[in-house]
Amino acid sequence: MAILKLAQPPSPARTGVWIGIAAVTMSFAAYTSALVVRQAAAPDWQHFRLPPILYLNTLVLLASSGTLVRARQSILRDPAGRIASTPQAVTWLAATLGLGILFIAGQVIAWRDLASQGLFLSTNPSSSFFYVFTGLHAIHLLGGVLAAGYLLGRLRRSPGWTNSGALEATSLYWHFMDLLWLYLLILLSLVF
Amino acid sequence: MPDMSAAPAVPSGESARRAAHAPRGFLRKQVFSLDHKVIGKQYLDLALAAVVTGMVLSWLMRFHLGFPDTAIPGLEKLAPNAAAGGIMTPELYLSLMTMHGTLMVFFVLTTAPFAGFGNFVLPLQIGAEDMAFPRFNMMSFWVTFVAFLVLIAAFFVPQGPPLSGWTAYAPLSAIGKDAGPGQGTGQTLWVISIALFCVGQLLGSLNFIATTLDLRTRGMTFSRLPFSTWAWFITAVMALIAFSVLLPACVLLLLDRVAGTSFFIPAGLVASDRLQPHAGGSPLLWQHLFWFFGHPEVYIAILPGFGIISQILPVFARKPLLGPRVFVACLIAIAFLSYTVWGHHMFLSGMNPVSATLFSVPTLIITIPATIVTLLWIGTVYGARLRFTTAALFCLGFISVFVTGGISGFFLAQPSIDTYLHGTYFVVGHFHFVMGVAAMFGIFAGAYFWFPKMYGRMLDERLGKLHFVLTLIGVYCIFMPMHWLGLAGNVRRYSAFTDEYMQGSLPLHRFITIAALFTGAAQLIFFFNLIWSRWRGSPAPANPWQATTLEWSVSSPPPPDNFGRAGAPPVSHGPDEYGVAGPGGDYVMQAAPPQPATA
Amino acid sequence: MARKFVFSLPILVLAGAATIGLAHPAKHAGTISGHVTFTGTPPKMKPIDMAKEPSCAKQHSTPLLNESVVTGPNNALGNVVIYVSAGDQGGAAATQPVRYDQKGCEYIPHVAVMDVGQPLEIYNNDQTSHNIHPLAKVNPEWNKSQPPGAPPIKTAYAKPEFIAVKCNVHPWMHGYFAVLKTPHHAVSGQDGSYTLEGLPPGKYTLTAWHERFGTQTQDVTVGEKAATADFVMKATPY
Amino acid sequence: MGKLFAAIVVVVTLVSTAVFLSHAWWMPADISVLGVGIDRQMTETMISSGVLFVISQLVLAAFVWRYSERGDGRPIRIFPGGAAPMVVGATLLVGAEIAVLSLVGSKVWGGIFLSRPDPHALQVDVQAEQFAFYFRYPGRDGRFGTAHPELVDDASENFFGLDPANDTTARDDIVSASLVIPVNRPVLLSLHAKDVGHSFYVPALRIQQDFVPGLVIPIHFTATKITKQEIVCTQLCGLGHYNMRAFMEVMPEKQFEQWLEEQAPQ
Repeated sequence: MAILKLAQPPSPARTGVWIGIAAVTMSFAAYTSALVVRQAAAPDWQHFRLPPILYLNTLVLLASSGTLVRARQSILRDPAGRIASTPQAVTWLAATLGLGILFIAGQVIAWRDLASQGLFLSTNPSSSFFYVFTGLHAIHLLGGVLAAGYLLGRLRRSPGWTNSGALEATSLYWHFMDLLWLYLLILLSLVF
Repeated sequence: MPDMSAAPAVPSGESARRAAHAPRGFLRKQVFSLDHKVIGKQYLDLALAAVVTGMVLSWLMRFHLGFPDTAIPGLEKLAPNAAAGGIMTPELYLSLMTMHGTLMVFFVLTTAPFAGFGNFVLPLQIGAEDMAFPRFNMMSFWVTFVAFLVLIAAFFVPQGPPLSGWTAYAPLSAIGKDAGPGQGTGQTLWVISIALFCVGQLLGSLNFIATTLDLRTRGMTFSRLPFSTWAWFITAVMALIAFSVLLPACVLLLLDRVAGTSFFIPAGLVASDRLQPHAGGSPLLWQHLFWFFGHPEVYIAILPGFGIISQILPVFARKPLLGPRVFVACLIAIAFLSYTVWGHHMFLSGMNPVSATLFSVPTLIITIPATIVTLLWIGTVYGARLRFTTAALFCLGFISVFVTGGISGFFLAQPSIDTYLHGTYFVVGHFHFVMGVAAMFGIFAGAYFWFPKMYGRMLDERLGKLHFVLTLIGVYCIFMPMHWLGLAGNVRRYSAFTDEYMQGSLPLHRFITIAALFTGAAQLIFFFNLIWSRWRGSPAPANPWQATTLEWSVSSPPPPDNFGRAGAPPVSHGPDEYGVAGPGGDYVMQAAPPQPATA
Repeated sequence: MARKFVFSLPILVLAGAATIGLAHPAKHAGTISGHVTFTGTPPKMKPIDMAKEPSCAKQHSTPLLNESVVTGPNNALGNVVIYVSAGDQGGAAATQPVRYDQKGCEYIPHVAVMDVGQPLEIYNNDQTSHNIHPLAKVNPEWNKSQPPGAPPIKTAYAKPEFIAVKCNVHPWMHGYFAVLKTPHHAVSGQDGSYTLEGLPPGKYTLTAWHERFGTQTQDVTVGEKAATADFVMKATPY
Repeated sequence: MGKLFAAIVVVVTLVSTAVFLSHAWWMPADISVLGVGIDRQMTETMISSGVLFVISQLVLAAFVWRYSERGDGRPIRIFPGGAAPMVVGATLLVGAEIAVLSLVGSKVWGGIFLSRPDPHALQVDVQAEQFAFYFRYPGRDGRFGTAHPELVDDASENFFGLDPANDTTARDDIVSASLVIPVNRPVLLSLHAKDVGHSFYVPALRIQQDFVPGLVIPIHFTATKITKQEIVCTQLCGLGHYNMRAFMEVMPEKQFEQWLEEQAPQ
């Protein structure tokens, strides 16, 4: 929260996202500890090769963070910290949105890949955790996609000055989803 | 400290102002309202519905324990399957017990003191126009409401509600119908309900934290924050962490039940002659996840009580709280320690005996801040000028029952004694005193104190005092004997006591039953008071108690936008400046101009 | 007409006819009778240790023997359900209830045979609470406690099935519901004998079912005089 | 009103304390070697926390009685020394109590759960299931047959899923519904659950231990008196939980050997 204290005018939206990030982090920590305990509980852990498309998806997600950064750079700001949209910003944001959806589509392909190998949710603790982790991340990212869509709509409709809360919040959350995915990828590639 | 006066400039804030200024029609005003005051009341009404249900369930259980062979009039109509001839079946008893625990812990002790009073009072106390995210706030309530409906729905499925207790230990809760009636659909509904509840409370705590951090009015520094707001803030942080762990636990349990995974179910289980198609899961994993939430949950239920008491006691003692900084420090210490003690619920669970001793140390240490807080309250009473309003009486009662319940914790915190008392009524007595009765006393104190602010009418004080006296005597008659039962080895969660060595305790059970019905009847006084005073009570002035915090500087009930377009006045005084020469008498409002020097 | 006759037979029922088969005689019809025996060595039935439930244990002067295999002299095999599995012209399902008792923590009878849709009444005669848990697969499964003094549980089954019945509170308590499409059925006594009555002349397929030793079938022709059909089950020691 | 409150608190405190002291409801007589330590621990805790209980309730009552608002404009008084004495007092007093209790207590606890079982202890395999306990003795060969969950068949009383057909060590295993043990001889139980969680509780032994499905949990003790006790389940396990029990018979060594002989399958 120290970061917040530095930020002058307090933006509840940004604070809220930080708190949300804390909650999501906590719950994924819980899932991780569950994984560790479960893996140690019985010798039935089955190792399998992660669907290669995951690495492509990772690049897609990283790219989406990049485009989001560009979107923020190309937005106009006034001293009061308010923002106004620009055509480039809209384009970059649209790109971010598209890449986000592409990522989720890629995850679906990864699941079908596993299913075709006969690895389903209940097949083995390892596959169970794989679906749980990737599925929950996809759901959380979907939230980010919705937020980005809402933001895009606002920027396109109102070219005037608006406050930056929604933009800051969305990009904060989006980058966090990015980091969370990197963490999950490392975790999965370590235990699978 | 940066200037925190900035009114919310985010869309949610604007929508809040819109909603607050121009509530369109009954639906937006009363049902799907974005106004924290309405949402707070909705939470309290939900808690009321839950507490009435939970209490009736406990009457049925107590009646069955006290008079096992007597048919309960009307029960056969309610449960023709499970109570043929009005005689309760064991599974009905256990499902009543499960629903009682779940309703009380989640839908009463979490919603009422935290989500209910917190929602109504916190923004007023910090001088905010509304919560930071009114839409999330509304969602928080409605998700919780749906969770409540899903839980109640378990009463109406063929095999009835689950019977695995509010802790839903796996694999009893995980393997489905083979574990017994109610473990099929009923248990599934339970898991879904609790998962939804987690979502609702996460949205709620997110709001509490953001609001307290960002929406405090000018001059409302943390050192001037009212103690109740402190407690709600700390509770929100705890809830955020606790429910983000319970939610995953519920998701995994649900998958074990419906998707055939094996997170909590080990291999080779044979239930009802059927080899269960699972392998490798760990029942202890559920216990760890659940109690990592479960123990903090105890403090989520009681900390708001701490805050409410520390807020109300000075008002009626007409003197400041003793050691305010120490008090807040203790709250934080308790909140922190509560995450290091969950293992004390698992001393006998077969986890490493060494870790049992490790868990028992923080469990005992957490009694130090708790003791300090209690002493602070008693020290606040010293040299006071006590005004015995009903709210004040419930504060004093809170201190008494909290001491009683806290001290029996000394026994259970020690593995070597827990090994004798673990599964007995001693535990039931302990947690009912410390988190049930104490938290309820906090709720009652808050209700008698803030009702005027909520509905613009006073609760009847004569009825209130009668209610208090009967309740205080009643709870001691119910829960103190449970410690004696426990010492005699009387096992809890039994629907009947067939074992010879327990026969000696049957008269005591009968006494408890009578006391419980008596105390339950006493609560009808409270319910009548609530309903009658809501419309017929004497009109309440803005500040009937001569209190200092901001909520008392606005009309009762407050206008939709709380402090009007101008926003809340700047704050230049502490939350409990009583016993000093002030304009209105022996107190200085927080919002009063800074001149008068505190005595 | 069979039904009218049934109504004139409550005495027989009250007398506690061990099998429903007796309750279906029809005039001018043939009977099938026979013996069920076993070959091989059946398992030694262990005495049941009821120490957990003294109120039941004290009702058995000598410990109750496990009833999953009941044998008699000269390899007679009891508790075998014999019923018409084919060739039955059908007949009205019996309407008088089948009585199933829990007494001394024992199911009486061990195998209760009933027609599809025939009322079933389950009584608890003990001082302890039982839970009746018929492990049905075709029919809906239920599991319900019956405290001492509670009224009988009244139910019926809609589909034919052999349903294992257990009491979780007393793990040794096991029995069977045999729900059959035909009114022509019998259960062999400890002497292995059984009788099917009221069968119009014709060709029938009989099936014999035992909870441990499986099923056997044979064809029988009923003429004017009584037909006989013996069954020999293959017993295994474990 | 304040005086009434004070009176109620005082009465409640004194009556409760009296009942605790009277031992009208108390632990049954201890029959185990380790129970002594637990009882001492219980007594010490009872005294120390009892004193805290009585003092704090009476002080609260006294203050409430004394400091109700009167007509006089008597000024309020702050507790001498402010919060400091509270903090110091609580920390020292409770801290000391905690230190003592956990030091002594962890010794007692260790004595039960961290001590090694006697190598010559009588070994009994305990299975908890809905809703009964079954106890298995290794029989003449002194070895337990292997349990196969898929072979479990209550109907033919194969509660442990033994395979006497192929597993010779299983043929002489003795399965009993009661726990029969010799007096003054260490006993080592290994607890495992067949379906859901259960617990093993014999108040007179001062021992309570959960059965956790998937785990085999050892617990050992020595009974010192010839007696018959009830074993009850204290972990919610389903509809028959209240009726899940067995009997523990402690008998002289000779009688026990004789009992084993009688039980041995022919």
